[in-house]
Amino acid sequence: MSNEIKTQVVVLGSGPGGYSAAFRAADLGLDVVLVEKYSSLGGVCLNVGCIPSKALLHVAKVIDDAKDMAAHGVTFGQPEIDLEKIRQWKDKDVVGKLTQGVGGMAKMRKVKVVNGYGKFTSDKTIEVENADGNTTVTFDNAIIACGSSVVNLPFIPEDDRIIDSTGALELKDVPGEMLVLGGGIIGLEMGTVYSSLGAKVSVVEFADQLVPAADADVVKIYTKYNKPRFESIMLSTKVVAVDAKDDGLYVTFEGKNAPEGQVRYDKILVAVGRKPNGHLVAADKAGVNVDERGFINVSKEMRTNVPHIFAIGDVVGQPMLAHKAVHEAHVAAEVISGKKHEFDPRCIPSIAYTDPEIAWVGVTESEAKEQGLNIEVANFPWSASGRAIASARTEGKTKLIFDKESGRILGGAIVGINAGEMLGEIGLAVEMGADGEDIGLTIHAHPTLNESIGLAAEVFEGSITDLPNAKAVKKKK
Amino acid sequence: MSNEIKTQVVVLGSGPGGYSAAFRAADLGLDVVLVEKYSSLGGVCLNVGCIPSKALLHVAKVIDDAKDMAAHGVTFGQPEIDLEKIRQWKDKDVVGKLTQGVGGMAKMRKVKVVNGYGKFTSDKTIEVENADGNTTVTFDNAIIACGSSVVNLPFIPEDDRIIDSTGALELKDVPGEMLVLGGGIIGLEMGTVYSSLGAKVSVVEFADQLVPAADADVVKIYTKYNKPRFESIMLSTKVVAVDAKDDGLYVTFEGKNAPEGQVRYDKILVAVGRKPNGHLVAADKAGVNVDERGFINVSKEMRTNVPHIFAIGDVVGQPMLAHKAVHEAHVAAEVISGKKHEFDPRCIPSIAYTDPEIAWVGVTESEAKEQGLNIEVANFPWSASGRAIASARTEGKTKLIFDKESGRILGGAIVGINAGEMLGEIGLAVEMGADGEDIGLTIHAHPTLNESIGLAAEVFEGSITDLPNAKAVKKKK
Amino acid sequence: ENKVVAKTVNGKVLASPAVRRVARELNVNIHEVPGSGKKGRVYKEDVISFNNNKGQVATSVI
Ligand SMILES: Cc1cc2nc3c(=O)[nH]c(=O)nc-3n(C[C@H](O)[C@H](O)[C@H](O)COP(=O)(O)OP(=O)(O)OC[C@H]3O[C@@H](n4cnc5c(N)ncnc54)[C@H](O)[C@@H]3O)c2cc1C
Ligand SMILES: Cc1cc2nc3c(=O)[nH]c(=O)nc-3n(C[C@H](O)[C@H](O)[C@H](O)COP(=O)(O)OP(=O)(O)OC[C@H]3O[C@@H](n4cnc5c(N)ncnc54)[C@H](O)[C@@H]3O)c2cc1C
Repeated sequence: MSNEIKTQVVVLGSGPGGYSAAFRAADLGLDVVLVEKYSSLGGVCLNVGCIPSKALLHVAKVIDDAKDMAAHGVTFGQPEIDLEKIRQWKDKDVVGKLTQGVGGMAKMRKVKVVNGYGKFTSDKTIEVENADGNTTVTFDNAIIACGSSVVNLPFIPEDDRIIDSTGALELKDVPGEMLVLGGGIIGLEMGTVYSSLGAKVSVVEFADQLVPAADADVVKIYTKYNKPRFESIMLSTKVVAVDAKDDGLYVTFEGKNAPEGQVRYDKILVAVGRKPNGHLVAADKAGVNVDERGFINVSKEMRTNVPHIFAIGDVVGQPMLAHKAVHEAHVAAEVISGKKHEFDPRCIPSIAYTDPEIAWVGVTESEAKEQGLNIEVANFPWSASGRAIASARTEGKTKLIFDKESGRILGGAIVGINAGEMLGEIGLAVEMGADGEDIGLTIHAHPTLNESIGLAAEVFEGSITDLPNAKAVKKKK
Repeated sequence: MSNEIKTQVVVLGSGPGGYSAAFRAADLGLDVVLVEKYSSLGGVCLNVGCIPSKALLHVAKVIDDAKDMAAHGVTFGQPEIDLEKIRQWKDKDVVGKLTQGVGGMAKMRKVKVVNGYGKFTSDKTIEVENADGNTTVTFDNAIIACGSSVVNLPFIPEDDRIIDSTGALELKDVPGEMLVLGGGIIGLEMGTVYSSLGAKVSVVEFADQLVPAADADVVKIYTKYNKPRFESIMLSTKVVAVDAKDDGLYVTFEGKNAPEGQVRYDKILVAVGRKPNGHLVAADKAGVNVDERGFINVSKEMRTNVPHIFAIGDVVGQPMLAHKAVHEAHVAAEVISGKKHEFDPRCIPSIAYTDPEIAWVGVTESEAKEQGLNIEVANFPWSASGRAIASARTEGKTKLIFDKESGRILGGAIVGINAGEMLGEIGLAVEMGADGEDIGLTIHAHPTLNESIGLAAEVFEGSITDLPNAKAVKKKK
Repeated sequence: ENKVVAKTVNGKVLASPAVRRVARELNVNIHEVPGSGKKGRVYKEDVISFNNNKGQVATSVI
């Protein structure tokens, strides 16, 4: 059987980029077809990314908080962990609820979902392959939102015990000894989940710090706090061989902190990055350029080199984050509908939902140095935060980065519990071009963790009273 | 023994208002004396207010979260609760740490602390009474920061089992049946603590909703979620008599939801408000006007009717909140030092640190109606928030209030876990005069709770794709 | 990502996202708009009045 559909807009891929573009276009009055190879909408983020990882991290957090409370007078016994029940909750109540929600909203908006694998056959047509037959979609405009896939390392054998993030999220079991290969956000998030559930987790990272994109001073606080969590954190080290034997995975390391000989693990999580799917949609048939790595280059309007074909999300470049995809999606849909719009944010936030969280937005200190910016950094250590003290979590800090001359905020980073929830204010401040004084004079509620943003601004302004004030007037006498 | 001190600035009271004023004045180069009747600095907030209450609420939260987790696959046994250990943590590690920090910073800044009860003897002198002898402080400028005290109800007998917030924070025991008299922030916070620790708590409130200052729709979500927490919530009801018998406190109610006859409780927490301490410092000797209720009226520069005498904090008016006191404190100190400054915020945030939290800042919907403002309300229900779903806490919502004509944000309210941490962004938005579009185009990290602020702004703008969009273009065909 | 960062730092224009968007909609180069706010902050009204006067000042933008 073969179907033919004509539409104003076809969207290839139903991740956060794809469904947001489809919905926005539909809401702007356009006819929209959404092509997705999986029956469940929502892409990586909803099915095997952002959402299930946060559900498991929530479980981990409650286990850790309960354990910590013993020091302050409330002692819980060892919890009984029912993996099957956790999985069901994650799959049905969390992921299922959200993907069904997206499906329901597609119907409501009369977005036609075509299931199957889509490939361009010309600059006006996409062929969608499906077991039940193919569908040819003829379009006026297309939005490519095909996302990204896990990077595999060639020298690592295929083995059930070697998993990627998707495998880790399946939570088949809690291994005894586990190696996380890659100390970026995804590796650390999954390492957190498995260690809280009882696995002995080691992390190996090629760079000389975890979460290399974040500032060293911020990450250092995370790393120090998490010494007890991990069996070992091997920085400046890489895995060079994995020998899969019956009794375990034998790993050979190389580098600064490489252990001697082979080390045995029960499970290995490979979390070394993601690669764009640009090469997998036959973009050449439509004349759309895809670079070597698989990225599709776009303008600020999200147009590819073919003006009526747009691309958004992970496939157009870093940072590969859901919220970037959504905002790009809105731009693409609005431009197609005839609105003037551009993707032109001053900043895009990043969060590692670890414990403590590491969160940053705007310029980092190391980026500022690379770019030769004249900045001033203001820190508020959470050891002086009433709320952090009352939560027995004083390891955190709030760091703001200001343009020295204008006093304008350029970025900020927070490490600490709930850090990610506080980025909204810093992001808004950067977008609005707020001064240190604008932030410092905004009354923040006491006692909160977010007041540390106001207090860091006061450190910059020299009006801080909750810390010694380095900018105090020197008294004469 | 009698001492004499001359100083440029004397500050009466060492609460958040007092110590912040003293430190700011010192940092601006002034000689400062800080008078405090207790040996521990920090006032109500650090010793018997904001801080110890949040420590106990942290304990409550961990207990509740652990219990909730059973539904998702992690079952903890009944926790062992060691009240003595909780108290020690709260008193030493939390309150002690902070008050010592304030004491240390006073030394560092060469602020002279005089312990004892201070009263004006003229508009140039304060007499401080102390067991070791009196001190006369002669000042150029004074800042009155004498705070507020608990309101007692005349018809309630004196009895060990009838406590105020200070008594509740002492956590002497966990009663069987407890009545919280007053469903405002403090009553509900303490009610949360005691119910999580195992007491059967009932709440009686004279108004027709809990937390009367917040919008009804927001509070309703809290009240509904907390039905199982409380034995009963009696709104539009008041206590008219308490009969203290050997076997319990017998309470008579009157009003819409009053139970028949007397009801027996083991403990009663009276949390019906606070009154300013303006009448307790002999302000008349300095010529400073104090109103009937005990408030001292001040200008935007925080000056009383006597130009070189300032007042700040709870004693100058509502809202009686620590962060208001601190910002007023900075203004008073800066004005004394010769800077032009005024206390002129567009908004002051309020938070009930309950579970879920109730948080609001700027104009509420009911205030807007009273003032006849032309507003539009945009809600983002957390049932559509990925992070809320992944935390199994979807009861919340984020509500933003915009000026309909200009699109400018006037205020917002959030009910939900961590709500208080998100007010910073809304407060900054109000202060910066941000539009809905400014907030909606600011990229918020996914999946966070705070992205609900961006999403609510998109609801207002009509660009939302994570919910059905009421402002979508109606299709023709 | 670098493009975004460079914009933050080099862009001398102090304008919020909504103002930047209005400028785009009106085909106004926001770098040419004099800001009436503190430190030269550009408000929506600045962009709109610049646009209204544009007919006389410049004929083609972009
Ligand atoms: C474990 C993990 C955790 C993460 N956590 C976060 C986080 O907390 N926050 C965050 O912002 N980001 C997170 N990410 C990244 C986030 O998932 C991505 O940035 C986001 O999903 C990108 O959205 P997208 O729309 O570009 O593409 P994707 O979500 O990758 O969706 C692409 C969709 O297109 C479909 N598709 C592709 N090609 C075709 C085709 N030819 N025909 C039909 N269908 C096709 C795919 O099946 C898929 O459904 C995480 C990723 C992982 C792996
Ligand atoms: C249980 C509880 C919880 C609270 N939670 C919060 C919260 O979460 N967030 C928030 O913002 N607010 C909270 N508050 C309110 C907050 O504590 C007050 O708003 C704040 O403490 C006011 O600060 P202040 O400096 O005006 O005075 P106070 O903190 O009341 O301090 C006044 C100080 O002056 C001293 N003093 C008074 N008169 C004299 C005198 N004549 N001589 C010498 N010393 C004198 C007193 O001993 C006291 O130390 C809470 C209050 C309570 C009771």
